[in-house]
Amino acid sequence: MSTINPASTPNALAHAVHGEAAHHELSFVRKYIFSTDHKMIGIQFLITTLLMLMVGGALALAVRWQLAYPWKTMPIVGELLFAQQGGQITPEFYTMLFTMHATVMIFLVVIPVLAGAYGNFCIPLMIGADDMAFPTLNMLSYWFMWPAIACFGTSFFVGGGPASGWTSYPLLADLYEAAPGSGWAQNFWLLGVTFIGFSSMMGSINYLTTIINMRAPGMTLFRMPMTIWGMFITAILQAFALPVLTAAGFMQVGDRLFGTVFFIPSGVVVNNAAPTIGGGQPLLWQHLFWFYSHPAVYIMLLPAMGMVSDMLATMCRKPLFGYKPMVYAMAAIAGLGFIVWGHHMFTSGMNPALGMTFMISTMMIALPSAIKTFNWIGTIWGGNIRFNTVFLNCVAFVSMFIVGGLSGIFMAAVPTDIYFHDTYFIVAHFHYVLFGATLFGVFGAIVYWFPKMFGRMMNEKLGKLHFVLTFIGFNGTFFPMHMLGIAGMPRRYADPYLHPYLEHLQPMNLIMTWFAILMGVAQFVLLANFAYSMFLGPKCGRNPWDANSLEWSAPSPPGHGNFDIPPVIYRGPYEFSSPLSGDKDFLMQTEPPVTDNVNDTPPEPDDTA
Amino acid sequence: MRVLQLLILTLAFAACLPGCDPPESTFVYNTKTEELTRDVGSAVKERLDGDFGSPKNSVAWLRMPVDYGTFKGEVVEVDEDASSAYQFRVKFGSNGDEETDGEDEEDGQASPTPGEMNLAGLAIIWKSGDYAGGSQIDGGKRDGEKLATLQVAAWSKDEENGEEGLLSLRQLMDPPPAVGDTFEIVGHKLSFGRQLYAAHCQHCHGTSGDGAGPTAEYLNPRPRDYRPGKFKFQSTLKTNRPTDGDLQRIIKKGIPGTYMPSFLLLEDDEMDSIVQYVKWLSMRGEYEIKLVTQLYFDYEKVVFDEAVESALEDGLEEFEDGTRDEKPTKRSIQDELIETANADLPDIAEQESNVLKDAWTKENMTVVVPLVARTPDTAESRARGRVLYVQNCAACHGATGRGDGEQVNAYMVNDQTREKYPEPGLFDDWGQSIKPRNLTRGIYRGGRRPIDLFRRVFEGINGTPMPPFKGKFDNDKKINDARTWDLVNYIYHIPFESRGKSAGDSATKHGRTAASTPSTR
Amino acid sequence: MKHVKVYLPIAVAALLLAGVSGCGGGATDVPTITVKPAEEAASPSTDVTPTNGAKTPGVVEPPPTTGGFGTFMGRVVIKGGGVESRPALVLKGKAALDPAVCAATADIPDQSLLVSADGGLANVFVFLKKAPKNGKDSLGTEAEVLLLDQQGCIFEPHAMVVRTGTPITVKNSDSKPHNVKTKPALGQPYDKSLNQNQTGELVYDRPEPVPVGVECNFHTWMRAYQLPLDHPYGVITKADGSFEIPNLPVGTHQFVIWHERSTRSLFSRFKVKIKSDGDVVKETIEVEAAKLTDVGGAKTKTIKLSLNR
Amino acid sequence: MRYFWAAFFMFWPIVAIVIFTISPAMNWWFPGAGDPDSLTKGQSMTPLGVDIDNLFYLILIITSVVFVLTHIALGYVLFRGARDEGKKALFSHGSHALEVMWTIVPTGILIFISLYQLDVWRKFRVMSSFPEAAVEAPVAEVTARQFEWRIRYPAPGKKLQLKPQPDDLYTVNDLHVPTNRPVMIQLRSEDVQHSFFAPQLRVKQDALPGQVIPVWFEVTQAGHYQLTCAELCGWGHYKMKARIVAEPQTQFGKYLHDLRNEQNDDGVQDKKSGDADDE
Repeated sequence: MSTINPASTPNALAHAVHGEAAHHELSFVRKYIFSTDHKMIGIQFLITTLLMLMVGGALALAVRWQLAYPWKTMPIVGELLFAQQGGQITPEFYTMLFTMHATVMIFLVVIPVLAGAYGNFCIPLMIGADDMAFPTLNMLSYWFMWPAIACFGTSFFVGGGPASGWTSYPLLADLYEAAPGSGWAQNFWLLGVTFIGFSSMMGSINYLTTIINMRAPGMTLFRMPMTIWGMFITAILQAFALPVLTAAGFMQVGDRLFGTVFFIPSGVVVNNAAPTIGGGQPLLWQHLFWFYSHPAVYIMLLPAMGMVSDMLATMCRKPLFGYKPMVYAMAAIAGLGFIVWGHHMFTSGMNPALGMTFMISTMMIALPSAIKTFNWIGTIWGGNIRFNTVFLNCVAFVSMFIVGGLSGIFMAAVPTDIYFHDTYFIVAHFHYVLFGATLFGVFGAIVYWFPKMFGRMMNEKLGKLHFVLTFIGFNGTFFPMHMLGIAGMPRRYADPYLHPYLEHLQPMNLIMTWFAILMGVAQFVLLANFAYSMFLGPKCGRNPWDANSLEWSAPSPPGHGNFDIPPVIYRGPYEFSSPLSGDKDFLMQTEPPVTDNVNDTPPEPDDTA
Repeated sequence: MRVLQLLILTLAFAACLPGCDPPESTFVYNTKTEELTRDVGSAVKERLDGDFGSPKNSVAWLRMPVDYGTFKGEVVEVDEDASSAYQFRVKFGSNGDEETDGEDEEDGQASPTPGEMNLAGLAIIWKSGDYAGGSQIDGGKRDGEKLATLQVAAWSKDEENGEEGLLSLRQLMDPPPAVGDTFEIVGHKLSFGRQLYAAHCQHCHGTSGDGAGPTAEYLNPRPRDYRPGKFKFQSTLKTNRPTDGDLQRIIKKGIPGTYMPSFLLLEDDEMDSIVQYVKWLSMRGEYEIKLVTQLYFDYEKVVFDEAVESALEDGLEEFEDGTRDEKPTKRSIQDELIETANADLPDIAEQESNVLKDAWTKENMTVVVPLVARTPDTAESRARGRVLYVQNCAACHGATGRGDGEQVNAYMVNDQTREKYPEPGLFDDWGQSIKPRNLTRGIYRGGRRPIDLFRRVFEGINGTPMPPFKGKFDNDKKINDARTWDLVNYIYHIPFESRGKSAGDSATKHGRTAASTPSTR
Repeated sequence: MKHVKVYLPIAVAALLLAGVSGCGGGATDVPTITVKPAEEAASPSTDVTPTNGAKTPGVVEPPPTTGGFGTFMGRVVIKGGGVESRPALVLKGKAALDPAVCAATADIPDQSLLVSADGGLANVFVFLKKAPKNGKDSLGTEAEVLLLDQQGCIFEPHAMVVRTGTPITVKNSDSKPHNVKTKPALGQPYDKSLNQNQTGELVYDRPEPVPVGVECNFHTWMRAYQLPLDHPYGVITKADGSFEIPNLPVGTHQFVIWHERSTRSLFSRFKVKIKSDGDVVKETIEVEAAKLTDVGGAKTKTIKLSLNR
Repeated sequence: MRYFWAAFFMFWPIVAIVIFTISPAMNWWFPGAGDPDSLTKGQSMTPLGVDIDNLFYLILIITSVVFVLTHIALGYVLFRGARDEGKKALFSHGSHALEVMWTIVPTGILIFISLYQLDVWRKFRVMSSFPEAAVEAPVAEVTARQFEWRIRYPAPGKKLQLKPQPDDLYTVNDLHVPTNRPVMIQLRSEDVQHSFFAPQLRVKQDALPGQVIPVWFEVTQAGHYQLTCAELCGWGHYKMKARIVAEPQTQFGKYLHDLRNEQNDDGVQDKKSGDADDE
């Protein structure tokens, strides 16, 4: 267990000083349910997304089961739903499974856990604000997630469930007859995406306003921790990309319900329905969808990058290597992220000249990613590392991000993408980025900010156990997917072994499935640790990690209004092991300058050595 | 903490429990079987299970003309030391008086060998030796009465020695068979067919072939229900069953315009096994329907209850008259009536299974072959065909072939309820709404060869309102066939005819045709 | 931190793994096969040896040795008077198809319910399901020509009892094509398209438990009923509802009384007792009007046409 | 324990590299012609596919080097960090020189990869650079539908028309093409979006409803190749199993001829007398 900083002020004192917070006690409902406190909303987001993670994971396991034992009895699900078939699931059920797996994981886990949970919790604390700019809007952004969950949940039970993949490509998603049974389920799905869109939009407006306007004195832009930069850029991305998806969603709803033909060409006959009368273009959806969904990939990554930068610096007791290049790289990723959506459509039949343009821009996006990676390694270099759960998860993030990034180059190169498009290679790639990188970052962040959330530490041994099991399970599940991709196994096949050239891959899939089950089981460790530590973990002081950033100067957990002493910022967040810090190896942002050293004036923003 | 621990442990166990007892796939019984009074219904089910079994434990009823797949072999070595044997060395392929020198003999004389095939679960019948004659070994005892239920547990082929290898059985044979005893291993096609059916067909066509699998409700048209023994597209007479070749053709080519996909790339043995399994399922379904039809009239729940009431009254009268010894009770009357049903059932089963056997026997199928070759596709021929079309086909398929004839506005009578359907249009024997084919799209579900179209016209389409036109165009059979060819020529031409005209007249009438150029199937 | 907590999740993980692997795992779906011989062994599983006669068609019954023969005659009438007459199937000149031939001069009446002025119900099938013991086989085989004509888009006659193996000549007397289609529950179906004056031959190969519907696929309203029997004890009622079944051997008989407008038979076991030779049993069979209108009502299955929209 | 964790992170890239190295031997590699044990395993059967493979190997080498180097670097800093327990960490905010270096080098590599591959892309997709012979006479029209590939050939000796002709020949799930010459197919979709994916030929192109998309390839070796669908098209997506049969021109001609005879089968004429054409 890390040392508890003796310098931190005890909680009791904090309450006494910060009298405002104590002056009215809120009812249970106002405090824990319809709370407008950003911390409570963050915790609500976190717990909700962790539960959704289990749901999404269960769906993934069902998918994996089918790939390991095609058309064999599927435990629990198959037995309950398809008893007469001997527990054998059906292909359309499989389609629903992977569609909902992606939907839950993307819309209900990764995006909300980053922007929702940690964005909410960290932003005011790390920039020295007492709450978000619009607390009620903030509450709404959480509560708009529930209609979305309800819609997605309903779509399971309407007809055969949504069955067009999370990408919902027309015409499969557009015509009722094309994906028979998905009918109202697809409508509910679109509605759910719209609700999530509202939720994200509210969050992003709030974050932008808060970060721009509510920074504490001395918190210049270049003194903000990387987490805040990540959230800031993510919020910009969301604000600009989301309307496109929402619009596209409405267009699809229009096609489905109100007889518009945005995506429907003429004369298409599906399931013996009357030929369509149209004039629309299915590719339009892909353009609109990926115009959002490619930036969405960075929405799902940038905050994690920021958080990992902070955690790595703290655990290595070392300033972040190249703070400004990191910020610029992030901005570059976001900027380029808007002009690369076409790389999802190389084989879709769009103009080949566009393919070349998108290919070059996509290649270029590898550059800032590379810079970030090198900087993280540079950060660890020469550090005095604390090998705790947080650090391990962060290194896993870096390592997995390297794999995910490098495999992306294969897809960025159009000719190889011709082959790899929609094979398991891409599945491996985005799981390495979204799970390997983002979720390991999130697992680290859970442990890192847990003391600030609940005033207690998480169990270190359980944390390491969870990390090791997840890491092994993760790589065992997803690394072989590269091989599957090279062998040409297409995505979304309920039974790939029907094809002779894939028959020999079944044993491999079987092993992967068991790794996936291991990984699924490992998450129970996390839940157990979380639940246990929330109530019974050892109590901690204000700054258990000896970190620099602002939130650690607030009580754990912070009371209403966050800071008992209004913070003033004198330097950047990464002044670890500074020669000026004396015995300690950290120098908090709020700590006033040591006056007898002329060099320790409030630092210049320029900190590249 | 203890509570949490216990909770997690309990949850973990709960999660494991359903996994331990995987459900068996089962056949669904006909709704009419379920409508029988309970005892009779269960007697029928028992009969059915005895004759056909379940998907997991199938019965190869040798009476049915299904090729269940047979491997012949003989015992070459038995471990002398063992007083009993589960396993012994056998040799396949050289059985009885047959020579197996040529593998490529296709006349069925060469006995097939299992190779590396998994023989687990197949039945073994002894053809010579102590165990011959359909006797069965049950728990080490010989029982001359029952039929063989001995099953193979495993078969491992010797690497070096051709078709020799170790055969293990699930049951104990005591005493072990003698060297030189010959046997047959029966049912590999049934077993393989079942596995393939489960993977490829079951989710649409249903475990029992009732066309009501979980996917079925989303499909238009609905998947075929094999149970009545009716198949739409066959080369044989309408009243006949389809040949194996017909079923194969449908599986290979798929049915254009429907969700039945083409399974062209199935291996030959896979195809054969699936066809045999589908036939077997169809026989099981028809057998059930026929059994129930014979009993339904008297033993349907409502009818049966009424019958019991009236029989009770009569019985009481008789008792008062003195012609009956005991005072009848409702229970005893019920038992009496059910006893009659049970007494009848074996005979009905015997009769129906024989009818079924005859129906599916290849010799009883007549393939439709035109008497004259196809008339050259000339304008004159098409003009003659057009005349026939207008007279005979336009009522349903419409004057321009769009499937919009007057018939689609007429009401049909439901055969089951003898009442009009609530909606206009045509319905098939399965009670589903169907439309006359739109001939302008160039999609021919039963195949696009001239012979396919000829057969559709000549024999009609089984189970649908498409009637046979054989002998209708002329009393002279040859002339009739020639006229049929004229009609076929015209039908081929319909897609191009409608396109040739200015799109205006028909397009405005039907709204959506501008783009529906005959799409490529 | 107590060490025991660390082992808890490990135990859970191990349990879960063990649980799932032990059960679902490689569960194979390979069925077991049992062989049932083509001919059942000497004693089949049931110990009842079938003794009932007249099971298979064509079995000639021994001539009557005892008793004698009686007659069952009577009328089928509607209880409490008539029912409202059915509207015409096709109004004059309003036929959906071939109006020049069908209903050209008059409406096509609905023949499914024909009630005479005094309540007699026509076209009711009165028959024995199985031939009685000691019955006469010769009856009904007098050389009557059975003809099913199609005239003015109506089947004529509307109802008919026929012996198995006896051919019925089907004929089209109209100038438009017709076809004759049967879908018997047990026997071979029949389907033939006919031009004007073409004929065909319809033969039933098996007796049926209920009358078989005959239809024409061109004119969906056309319908007739035919009951194939392998014995002579079945008649249809005449226009006034009367019928007569002679030559019933002495004993108790259970008649089926069936009408097309009732989903089930009107009586499935109508008992008639012939006490001695020459006995004439006269019955007036009353049928509730309600029974004749219940057809279809609740049992009609609605076919869902569209999928979701 | 600190060293254990450092080693832990070094262990898995070694495993990864080992898996990648043994993959070709284990058949976890590109599908080739014929059975997996044949000499041609893993090789593309089209010249363009060979280009794609070469590009793949080039990128694989570059990324492997980067992967190995970054992980060695990661391992190095971890071990150093593990060793330096208790000491104060290095106080450094970064290095300009390093930043510039690791910006410029990857830029160069990435631009090289981008430009290097443009040619392959041009050959595959840009209509104007399609081989003329292929463009002039498309072999067949392939129409994807739920869930099969329907194929339309022109009658022997005729050219494929955009609209169906009365003498066109039809098959399903069985595309025959001549070897050793570029062939072009017209790709269509009847209902939803599908994707024409021939893994051994390294060809993939989405079929869009309402569009006709030309695809060309040249098969150098006769044989049977897989054809699958790579774009989710509904519940039966995985069922779209078809094959491409490449055969020498003469055999291909014979195939079309046989197909025409089968297509014109009227059940009467002897099928073997192949010249009895009605048309």
